[in-house]
Amino acid sequence: EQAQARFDALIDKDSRVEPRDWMPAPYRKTLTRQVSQHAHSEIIGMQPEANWITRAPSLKRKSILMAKVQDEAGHGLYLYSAAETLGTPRDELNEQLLTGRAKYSSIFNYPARSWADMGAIGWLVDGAAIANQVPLCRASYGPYGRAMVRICKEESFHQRQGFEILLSLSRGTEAQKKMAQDAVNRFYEPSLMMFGPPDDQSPNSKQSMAWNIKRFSNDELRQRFVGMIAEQVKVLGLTLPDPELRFDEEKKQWIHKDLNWDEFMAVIKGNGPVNAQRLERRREAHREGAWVREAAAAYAAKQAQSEVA
Amino acid sequence: EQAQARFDALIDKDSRVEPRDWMPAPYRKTLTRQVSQHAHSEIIGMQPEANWITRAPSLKRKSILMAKVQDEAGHGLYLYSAAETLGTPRDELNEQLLTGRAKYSSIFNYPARSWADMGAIGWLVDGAAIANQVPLCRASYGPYGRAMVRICKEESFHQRQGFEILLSLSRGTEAQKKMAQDAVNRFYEPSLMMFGPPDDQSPNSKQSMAWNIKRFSNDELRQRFVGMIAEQVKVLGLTLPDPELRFDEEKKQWIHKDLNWDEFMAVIKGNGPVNAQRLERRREAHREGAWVREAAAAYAAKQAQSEVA
Amino acid sequence: SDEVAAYALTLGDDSLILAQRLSHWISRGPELEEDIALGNIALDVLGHARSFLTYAGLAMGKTEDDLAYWREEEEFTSLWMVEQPNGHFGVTIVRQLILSIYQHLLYSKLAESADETLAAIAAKAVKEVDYHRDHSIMWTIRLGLGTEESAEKMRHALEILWPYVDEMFLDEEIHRTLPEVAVLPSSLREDWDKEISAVLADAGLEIPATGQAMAHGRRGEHSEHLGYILAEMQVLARKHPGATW
Amino acid sequence: SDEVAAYALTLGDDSLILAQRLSHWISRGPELEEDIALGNIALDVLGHARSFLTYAGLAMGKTEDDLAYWREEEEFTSLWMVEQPNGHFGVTIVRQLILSIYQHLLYSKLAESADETLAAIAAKAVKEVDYHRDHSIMWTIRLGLGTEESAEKMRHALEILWPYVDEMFLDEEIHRTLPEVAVLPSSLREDWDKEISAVLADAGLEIPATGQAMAHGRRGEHSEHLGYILAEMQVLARKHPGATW
Repeated sequence: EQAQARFDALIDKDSRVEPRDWMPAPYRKTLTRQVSQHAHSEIIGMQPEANWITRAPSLKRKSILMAKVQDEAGHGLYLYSAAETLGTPRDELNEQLLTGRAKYSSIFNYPARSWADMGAIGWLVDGAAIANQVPLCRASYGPYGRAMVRICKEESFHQRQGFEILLSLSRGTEAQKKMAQDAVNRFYEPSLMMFGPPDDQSPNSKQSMAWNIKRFSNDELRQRFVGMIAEQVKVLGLTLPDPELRFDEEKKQWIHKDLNWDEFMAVIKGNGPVNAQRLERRREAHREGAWVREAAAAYAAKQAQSEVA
Repeated sequence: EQAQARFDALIDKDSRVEPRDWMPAPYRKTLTRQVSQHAHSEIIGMQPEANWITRAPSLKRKSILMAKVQDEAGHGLYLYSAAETLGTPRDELNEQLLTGRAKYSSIFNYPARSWADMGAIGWLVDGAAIANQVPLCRASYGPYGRAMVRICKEESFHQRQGFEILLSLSRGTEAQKKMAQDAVNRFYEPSLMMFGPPDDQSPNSKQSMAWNIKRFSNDELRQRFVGMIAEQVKVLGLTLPDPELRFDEEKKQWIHKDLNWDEFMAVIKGNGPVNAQRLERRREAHREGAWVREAAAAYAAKQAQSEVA
Repeated sequence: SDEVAAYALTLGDDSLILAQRLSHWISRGPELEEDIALGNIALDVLGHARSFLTYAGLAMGKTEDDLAYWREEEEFTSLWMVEQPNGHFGVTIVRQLILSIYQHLLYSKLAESADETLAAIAAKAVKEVDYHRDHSIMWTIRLGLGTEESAEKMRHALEILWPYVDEMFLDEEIHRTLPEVAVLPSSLREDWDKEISAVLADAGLEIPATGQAMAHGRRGEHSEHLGYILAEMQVLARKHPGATW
Repeated sequence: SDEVAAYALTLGDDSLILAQRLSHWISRGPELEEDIALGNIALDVLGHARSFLTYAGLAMGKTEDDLAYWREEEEFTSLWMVEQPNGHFGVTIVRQLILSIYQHLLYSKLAESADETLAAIAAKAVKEVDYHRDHSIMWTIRLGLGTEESAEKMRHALEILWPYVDEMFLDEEIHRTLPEVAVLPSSLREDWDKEISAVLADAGLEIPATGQAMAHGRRGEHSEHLGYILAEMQVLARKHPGATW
């Protein structure tokens, strides 16, 4: 009871909960799920971009792309560490991913079909991620908030790189511009859905906001994001595939087309274009790497033994 | 003694020795080595051409090339069967190949670097093989001779296809013609060496000739081959990389440049450009296929058992 | 007509990409006999591709090679199933089982198409596909019932390939506009389900409980694999535009 | 000078092809930490490639991208060792061990080259390669002494890679014409032998008794792998001649 009161007080004054602090089981569970899903998303999110590293059309772009995918692996690592401070070991989190019990961001279940997707993913997907994540830097759980600070800094760098890729393409040849527009067309709607279902269909959001994990509702975040890209797309000289998009001065909000939530749900359930491929790639890496991990463990054990002896 | 006399008589009247007949151990050993080397050569010889199947520049050529490589696998099968009639099972012959104890034709230890190599291999390598093999159709060991009849028919078809590839290239663009000439340059000398060392350095030839396995000496066969390609290269509109090449009217023989027998010996010893790669590919296929062969054997055993029951 | 050509193209593309995948096995099979068997299947399938592409090209003023080597990824109409990697031998066998049962049903119907050329190509192809089907059924049973390891590998193969099954039976505009000529993919599903279920039952295997990928190869929306396949297949031809081989 | 550019090109090509090979590991490593480590190595090596190619291009009036994307196979000068496939993790580690010990010796000497630019690139690179070397030594020891299986895999890796060792130390015309500038490859052999022998001994492994391939990548005579590597690497750039990215 005292512990619960202390926890409530921390939340009330918008302070940080740290790993040593007592916390209610549902808070721990919610956070573990959210942080590990976020970690899994970083890891699975490496794949669409890794798909273009060997084919990047200039050495500079290849180098930037490699560094970006590296950063994502790094983000995955911080986030797994943050999740571990909540009491679930990384092996177990990984197991949840490989067996399909844990989710990751649905956007990565769409294929990266062209080089322009490296731009669209950077601009739209990382852009939406940032909109989601900036408020998380103030999340009530300390290790998560601190990880987000570091991640957001790198993500905004990635977003700018994505924007630059699209800008180069849209200022390039006809074929390049077409490639860029096609990528934006394919990623626009899925990126808007990255913020989750409309507020009236998002029952868990309220509790997360009460716990100071979430700071803004799904729709609020989506609004910010749409507003941002609606401006930026003009600089790119491209269009968003949404003829209905406009700012409603009366309601003071952006009106966009109806999003295909049926598809969203289908993708979440495992029926997206490349869900199966993404998971199998993870499983394959895990399977093929088993002998390496075993050897490393055996070697470490022998070393420990010989130090004792 | 009686058996030896019967064998000698068969050889004397240039008849065929059949598997049921008694034969001297050295005859059996020599033949087993020769036939299995020949089989191994067919199998390893699939690799340089398989290297271009997925990249063949027209569907017709792709189809012809696939059929050719298939034929080689088929030749390998006949020849292993012929070798098995001499008492060594195929598994054992395969083991000799994989462990590097058995040899195969050295020419396949050169890489197939360009599409034109498909032409040069067909024209020169298959051409030399035919020159070697046509007399083997009359080899004293029945199963070998009969296998050779079938093989030679297909090989001459392959040689014509190789010639046609080169002809198309030499009549094509400058780049194609250059590609063709380059391939001929690389395969000319190794193909001449396919007949083996000069007669005065080929100690085993004499016994093979006495046994009616070999019908012509290495140099005789090489002469025939050089004469043939020296004519054909004119039709191709290409040149042989041998400024010394000419027919000596006095000696009634072709004079060609000195061949690099040091390189030949190095390649035979395992130091050619792709010896290691060729063997490793075979080993890899064998290793990766182990579970399939085991499963097939286990299934066959279960079937046999259920038929008995 | 343009529609018939577009339909022939879909059949040609499936076969072309499948042949390209299968041909990689030549010189890499688990035993010599399989190098020959898979090579023969690849050769047959390439033959079908050439017939369909040649026919499609007639209406378009293009050759089979124009269509194979000079189209971009989004112009290809192949199914995701044919684009899937070879994986281990069991994956190739399961893919071939899925596809040869499918093609056998498809070509059997297509042999009665109102389009005489398509009917003739299909009538010839169906006999060859009959052998491909037998071959993959035989191996499915052997591997399904062989060892623990082989059964496990076959289960895995089914799991990674099954998500691309539904796409094979999607009816597209092109099928609906040619009711007398084209075979409606959805019309094959029932027989296909029956046939493959029977084979899997014989092999001690089950249809896996996987999701279904939103695959739309017919619309030019391909798996991430196709780009790599085409890069390799087209590399030489594209270095020599206009050349004859 | 043209000779210095040609020499820089050989160094750039080795690094470029090696980076291309290594980068394939990103998202496929045996553990997340290795995705990062191999990715960092790939990124460093790509950086070296860019420095050398940019410098080579200066004398030729070409950019790094002209050199990377618009040369044909026979114009590349890479060693066969860098072209070898990744194989399993042990193969990649052994290849990296062989190459990073080599590059460490090479760049240490090159840092004293009479050519200031090459010396500067090498002085920077040597520090990074030092880490690559440590990383591959550590893994060689772990895997050599880890389990029976890992030791066997390392022996296998050594066997399939060793045939390409001699080529690394071949002196070519280009090295001899630049005595003050270029490092004579043969001059590195003794130290390399000592160093790698010590590592292998620590790892319970031996130098395998294989033949040596007649490899002459410096002369544009490449392994059968390079064509595939380039087809993939260059495919996109070549579809858009003259484009900026």
